[in-house]
Amino acid sequence: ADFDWKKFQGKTVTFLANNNPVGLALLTYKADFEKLTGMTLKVDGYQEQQMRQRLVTVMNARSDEVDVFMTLPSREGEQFAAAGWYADLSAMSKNEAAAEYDLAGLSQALLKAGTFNGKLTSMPMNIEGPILYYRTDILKKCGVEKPATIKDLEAAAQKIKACDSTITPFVSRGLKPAVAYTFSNMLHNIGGTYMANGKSNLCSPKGKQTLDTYSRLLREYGPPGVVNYSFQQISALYRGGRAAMSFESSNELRTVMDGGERLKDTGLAPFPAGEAGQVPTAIGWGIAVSAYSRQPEAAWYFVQWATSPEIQKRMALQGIAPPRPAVANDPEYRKWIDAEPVRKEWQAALDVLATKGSSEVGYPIVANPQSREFIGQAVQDLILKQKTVDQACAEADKALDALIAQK
Amino acid sequence: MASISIRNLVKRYGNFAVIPDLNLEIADHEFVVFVGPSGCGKSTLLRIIAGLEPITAGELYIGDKRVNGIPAAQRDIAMVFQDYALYPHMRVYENMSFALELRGTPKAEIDARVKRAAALLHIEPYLDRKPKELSGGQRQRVAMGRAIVRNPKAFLFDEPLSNLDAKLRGQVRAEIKALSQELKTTMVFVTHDQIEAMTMADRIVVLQSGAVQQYDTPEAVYERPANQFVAGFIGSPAMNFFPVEWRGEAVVFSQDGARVPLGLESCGPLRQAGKGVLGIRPEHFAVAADPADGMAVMIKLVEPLGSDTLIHFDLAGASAIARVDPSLRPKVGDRVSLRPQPGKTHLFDSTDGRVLQ
Amino acid sequence: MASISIRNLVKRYGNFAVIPDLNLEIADHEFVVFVGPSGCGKSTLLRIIAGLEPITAGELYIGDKRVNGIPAAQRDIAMVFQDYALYPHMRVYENMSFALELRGTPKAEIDARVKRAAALLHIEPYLDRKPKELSGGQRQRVAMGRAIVRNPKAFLFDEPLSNLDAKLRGQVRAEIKALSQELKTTMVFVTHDQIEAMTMADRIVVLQSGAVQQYDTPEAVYERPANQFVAGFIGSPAMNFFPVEWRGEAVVFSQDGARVPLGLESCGPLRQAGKGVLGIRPEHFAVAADPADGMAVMIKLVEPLGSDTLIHFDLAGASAIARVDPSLRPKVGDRVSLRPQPGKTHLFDSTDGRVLQ
Amino acid sequence: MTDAPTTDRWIRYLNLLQLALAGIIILAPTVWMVLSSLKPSFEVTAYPPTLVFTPTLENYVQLMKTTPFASYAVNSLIVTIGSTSLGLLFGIPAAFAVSWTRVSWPAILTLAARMAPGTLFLLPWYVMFRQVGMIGSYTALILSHAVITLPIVIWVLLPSFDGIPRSVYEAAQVDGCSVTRILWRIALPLVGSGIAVAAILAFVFSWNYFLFALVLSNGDSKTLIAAAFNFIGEGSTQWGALMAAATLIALPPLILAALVQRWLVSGLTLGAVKG
Amino acid sequence: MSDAAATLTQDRQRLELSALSAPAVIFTVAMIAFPVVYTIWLGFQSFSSTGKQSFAGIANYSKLASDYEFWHGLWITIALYILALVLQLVFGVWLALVLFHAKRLPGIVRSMFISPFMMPPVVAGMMWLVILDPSLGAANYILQSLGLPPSEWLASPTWVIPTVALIDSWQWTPYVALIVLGGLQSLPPSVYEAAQIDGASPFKTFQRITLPLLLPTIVTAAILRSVDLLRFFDIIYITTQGGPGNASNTLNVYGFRVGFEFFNIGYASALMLTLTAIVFGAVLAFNRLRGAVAW
Ligand SMILES: Nc1ncnc2c1ncn2[C@@H]1O[C@H](COP(=O)(O)OP(=O)(O)OP(=O)(O)O)[C@@H](O)[C@H]1O
Ligand SMILES: Nc1ncnc2c1ncn2[C@@H]1O[C@H](COP(=O)(O)OP(=O)(O)OP(=O)(O)O)[C@@H](O)[C@H]1O
Ligand SMILES: [Mg+2]
Ligand SMILES: [Mg+2]
Repeated sequence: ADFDWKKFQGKTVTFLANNNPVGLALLTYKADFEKLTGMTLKVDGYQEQQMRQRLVTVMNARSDEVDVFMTLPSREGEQFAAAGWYADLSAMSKNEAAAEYDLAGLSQALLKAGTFNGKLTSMPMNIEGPILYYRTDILKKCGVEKPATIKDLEAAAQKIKACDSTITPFVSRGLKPAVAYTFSNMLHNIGGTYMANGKSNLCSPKGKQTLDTYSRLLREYGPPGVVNYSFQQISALYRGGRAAMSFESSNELRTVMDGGERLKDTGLAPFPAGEAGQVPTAIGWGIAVSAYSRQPEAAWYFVQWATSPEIQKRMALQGIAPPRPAVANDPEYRKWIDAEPVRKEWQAALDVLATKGSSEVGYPIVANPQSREFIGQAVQDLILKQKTVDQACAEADKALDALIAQK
Repeated sequence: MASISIRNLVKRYGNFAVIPDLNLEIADHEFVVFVGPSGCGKSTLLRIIAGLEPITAGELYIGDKRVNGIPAAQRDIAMVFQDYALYPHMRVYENMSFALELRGTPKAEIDARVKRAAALLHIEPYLDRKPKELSGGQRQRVAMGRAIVRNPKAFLFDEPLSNLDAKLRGQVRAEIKALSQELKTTMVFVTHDQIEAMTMADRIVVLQSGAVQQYDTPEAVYERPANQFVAGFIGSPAMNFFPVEWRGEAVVFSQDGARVPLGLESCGPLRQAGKGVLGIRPEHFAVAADPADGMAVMIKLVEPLGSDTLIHFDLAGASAIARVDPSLRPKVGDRVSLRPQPGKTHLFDSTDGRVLQ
Repeated sequence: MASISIRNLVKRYGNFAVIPDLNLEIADHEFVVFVGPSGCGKSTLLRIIAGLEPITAGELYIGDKRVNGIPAAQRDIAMVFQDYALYPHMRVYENMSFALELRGTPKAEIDARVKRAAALLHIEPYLDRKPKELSGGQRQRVAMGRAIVRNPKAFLFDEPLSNLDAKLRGQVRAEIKALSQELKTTMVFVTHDQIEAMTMADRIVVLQSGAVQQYDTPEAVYERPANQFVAGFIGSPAMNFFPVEWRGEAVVFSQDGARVPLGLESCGPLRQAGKGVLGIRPEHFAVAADPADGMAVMIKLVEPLGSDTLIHFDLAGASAIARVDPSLRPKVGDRVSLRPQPGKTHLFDSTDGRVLQ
Repeated sequence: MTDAPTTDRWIRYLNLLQLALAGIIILAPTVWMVLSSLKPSFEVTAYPPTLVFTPTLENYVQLMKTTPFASYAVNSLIVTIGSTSLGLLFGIPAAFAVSWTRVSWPAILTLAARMAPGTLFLLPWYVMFRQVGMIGSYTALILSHAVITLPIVIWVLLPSFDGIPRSVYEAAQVDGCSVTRILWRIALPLVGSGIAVAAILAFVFSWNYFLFALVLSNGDSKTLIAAAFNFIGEGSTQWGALMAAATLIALPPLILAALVQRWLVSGLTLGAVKG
Repeated sequence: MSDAAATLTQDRQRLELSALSAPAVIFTVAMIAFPVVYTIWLGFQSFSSTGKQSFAGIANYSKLASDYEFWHGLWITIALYILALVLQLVFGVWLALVLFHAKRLPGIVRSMFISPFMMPPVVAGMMWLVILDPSLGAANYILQSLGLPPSEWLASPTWVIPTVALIDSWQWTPYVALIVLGGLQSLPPSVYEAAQIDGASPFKTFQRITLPLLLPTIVTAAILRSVDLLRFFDIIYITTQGGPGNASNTLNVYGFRVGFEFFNIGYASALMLTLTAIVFGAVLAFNRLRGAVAW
């Protein structure tokens, strides 16, 4: 009622942005924000690793230079929260929100993923997760159905390999720190968990099964050098028409469709089910207020503007999957989706992510980023056949247990 | 062990022709000394023979072989550079042994030769030093040593002794001469030292502005200079010159008409030419016992050299020098009566300096 | 315009004492020449005076000022380096004008001085060249020019004329002498040329192994050498030495006991010492008209120098040289009878070389 | 006109051959980079690699449109020229003094800053410059980059100064030059090629260094190279734009190298000294 | 004796010389004193996962000793260092000679020859990543069209270090060449004439004259490259991030990740300081060598 967008007129908010599509899409509306609030938005945009470097520096120096920053709660949330770098948004999101903000309309799973120790630390900006990109034409040519289970996937890969030796049947992430993103999806589908009883659980049967399957798929059906593959190589390979199936982030859609060659022969789906069905990985970028900001309220104004339904709808039209189910039903957005068949499949997959998704990527511990290393290490060791599954998981478990014990 | 033959050689730097057109034949085993004023092209000529400087035009033969296109490394020539050009990173020993090593000479022989050269040049104590730790003369001797350890087709020496004291220079000079006779190697030697030129050369090449003025034995060059330039250049102190004329059946100084006390036997050419330039070396003045017999001059300056004494005086409007016996004990202001020694005078054309005879 | 005073100077390189302990007083306006064998420390001494080389121990005064700690730039001294040390990137003109420019001399005056020096050294045509485009002698003259354009407290010249031909050297030598008299500047000059040393010096310093052997006027050094080293070093060809003894009221060669035809007046010291070394300069042999009057020798080698002729022969087991008149026309194998000119012989202690008198 | 020695000719051919070989190895990737910048983005990673394609300036256009490329370039120029100049200003005298005295600790000290991983400086410098309110200023960037350029200048110049014959310095001393004067009037002109090399290297290092700009600059003073990272990122590696940016970024150092190349070929012109 | 010499040397001149190096020294000290002290202090801190900071004594350093990744990283670092350094010095000298003799090469072309290191390292890394991609890259395409077997390049644990060394050498050989070229320019020309006269073949001239005279310059280049190579980072970070496995996890990459990806600033500081000490050691050793090869 008494909410006033111009309350902090004249103030300057500094935003440490990630120059990824999410951040870039948001910033196209920078002028609107300034007009709306009368504030100045100072944007400092960097590529992900650099942004993190700057953030770590600024935060370690307890500097008030950054008011708002983008963050990936699934990765660094625990750690930043523990370090006290996030301001608590719980109160402000309730009391200082515009009427149209619709806090409840945001994906509850993502909100939960951004909540640590009862504190809401960031507001979700998008939703994303790894999905399966596959070539309808090749599948057809080789007489393969769209795989419904992980077993199907492997069988399909085998058939494709036999039917067309020039094509890479399946590709996904093999680069050590990147593996966890796709690996987690498979683990959850198979029904495994990272931890059980406070211990690392990779050597559980399901854990081993996942390690084995994931690495075997890449080793047998993946491209040479897959251990260095991350999104760049995967997308390039697939876009170039050299891969039949690619398990990559939903965000890569635009890259993959670049040039238009894949527009007509690509199908999209969540990763095939395992014993536990489909538990896709669904994460999102969040936008947080720095604990050291001297003007958290003004910062919050920007945060709420950035995650408001209006802005998220507009961003959605740029291909940023909205973390608000409501937006997904917006007519304008639907029109955009309907313009291309792949977009429909894409949205359908994202819908699955939004409803069934888990935001667990790597271990749910403070040292999550480091835990991803050990997962990646185990997978790589197996791809390169340097260890047996038992050895690899045991080693990873040992290291991870030590990491878990670090409190 | 090779003759050197230079035919119609031209060398230009930009527009400046250092050597306009030069022909020279140096016989096998010959010891030839180049002399000439500073900047006349001696080093350039040596460097051309060595193959370090490209030729603008002309031909160069070493032995029977035309070497125009052959790089220095393949001409098998040893050279002492005017600026030494020692290898700064090598010790003296290595500086000297390098060329032999390159030729695969056995270690023992290298050692023997280096030691011998070092002894000859008195640089044994410095064999372990780097060039920058040597005095100027020591460096020059190393440069010399570097050449003489070798046994090349020809040696080229560019003022190799200029920084040595007289005694050492005398010794080394004698050694080089001995070496040339022992090895029977063609030698080309540049020097500014008259004594070196006179004592070492089989033949002397007198150069001026890149042109050969005279190419003859030391005696001939001294006693029968081909022109006024050579006459003035060879001999120290230099020959005195006086413009003279043939007037009334006698030789007189053009300047003041005074008679020159000359035996008529040496006046033939002048009689024909009418006038010319008379050259008398300082050592060819005799002090006339009878004052009437000579030309009376007043001593302007006395330079005692120990073995001789130089007296400076004015004669016929020109400044002149005579070398006299120190026992004369001449003093500035003294008057003496001088006369040219008979048969020791020279006559040159007054326009082109050619010798008149 | 300053005296130079060196007291108990020591200079070592590592363990090697180039100058063990040296004292030297050079008076204001004096022209002093350093001579000595190659490597005896002449350049080092000059560099120490200039302030380029640190002193190991001792004191150095220029004028009344102790300059031990003063850098070269503030000593106001001009120096010609043995290795020229021209500024490679500057033209000849700039090389010469640089020091004046640093002192803020007006442009017009700089120009005048440079032009004058260039004329004097015959390098006007090269003023626009870079050093690498010059011949050795030309470079040396530029180095010389760089010093003489200045008007410093003292000039230091390190063999500045070694690469010039005799004629040019004679001219430049005279000019330097004139300059020193005109500017009344203290001059220290290193040379290997006897004539330069004799003609230019007020006093000569004879150095050996960093120690002063004699410090006196040229005549004194030539006529009354302080020891055998000086006697052998000064004079060219060098003095001949023969070990002699006083035996039976006569001087005889130690080697063969033959009598030396010497006037007894010069034998006093020998009588006391019993034996010694007899020194006779080549120019102090006279050809005896009466063979019985002299020592008969056989000519081994003849070196005609033009003005004189050198004859080499063996005497009392030693190789010796005499300078004779060319008119004698000696030939190898000829026998001549020689005798020392009376009063021109020297006697030295046979152990330490000190002169005996 | 002159007969070139025959073996010389062979050596020349051999040299030419080596030159061509080196050229291909060195330049191929660079050429590839430039070509890539002219390809449509997706074609960069096409397989097999395309050699024939219709060149497009689209990447450059996009670059200019999406980033304030020109103002980043100006930032970079200011920082680079500033730090290179500072490096030369401090480095030349220091290198000269070290070469003269043969006391090398100052040279090693300046290198100390290069021995530590750059990341080690991020936090402390951030704290330090924040204390004096210089975050985001050109000064902070220039100073931090000078820490990189300074040792390069010093170390590259050391051998050049060492190559000058001592006696030339001595002649200058006798002529009345103070040490400083000798540096400017004698030594400096003689190490022209060394200075050219040092300047190029310092420029390139400063130009391409992004780490310090990361924390010491802000949005307004960000350098070109830091901005270039923006084309790499999950979901959006814009190859074409990246290559276009890279091509443009490599241009100023290249231009500089071309400008000073005259000094690159002319070394010490000795012939002043014997021995 | 030598102290006597020292006291008697020209004091004024010494002062002036000190004044010449003073700006560089003061500037450097001002810039690095605080960071060094601060980092040393950080190295003694422990950052618990909860972000609380406490004094840890030498815990971070004792952890180093038992940290397999550290020792492995050290080994990788040194292996890569030696391999790359040798490659770059050898080819750098070669390239410098080729360029030196190509006197008539137009300036622009000459500048192009030294262009690789002008390319931002990150871009170079990205570029090589694409070129060397085992299935997409031009490198294998060319190999295969020449009938040669393809390679896994950066994806092979055995080949990743040589490949990274190659990439780095591609980029930095011209840099070494440039430095060496500077050195070549300042060699006394007369020495070459003497060598010709002595009959040295071009090869011998190189071996016995050029190389020894260039050694001080080469050592300088080695010093400059050492400080970069021992801190090897950019290319690995762009291409393999330390992988495959930890086959290319150099100390600097490891330290960086500990600090900025795993956010353990204390341990990262200890790692970085250790690395700094190693670099310092290498520089000191080379500096000794520089003194030994001076002529
Ligand atoms: N840096 C050095 N290290 C060791 N010894 C040296 C060094 N410099 C010179 N010397 C030695 O010091 C002695 C004196 O050298 P100096 O240059 O003064 O001789 P010099 O009398 O000028 O000789 P020259 O007439 O040959 O030029 C020489 O024996 C030389 O070898
Ligand atoms: N690179 C060059 N460019 C132009 N002129 C040159 C060059 N090198 C030498 N000269 C000139 O060529 C002439 C001959 O030089 P050269 O060195 O042969 O003389 P020189 O007879 O050896 O003299 P010196 O007795 O002084 O050593 C000199 O006048 C010199 O100035
Ligand atoms: Mg010459
Ligand atoms: Mg000397």
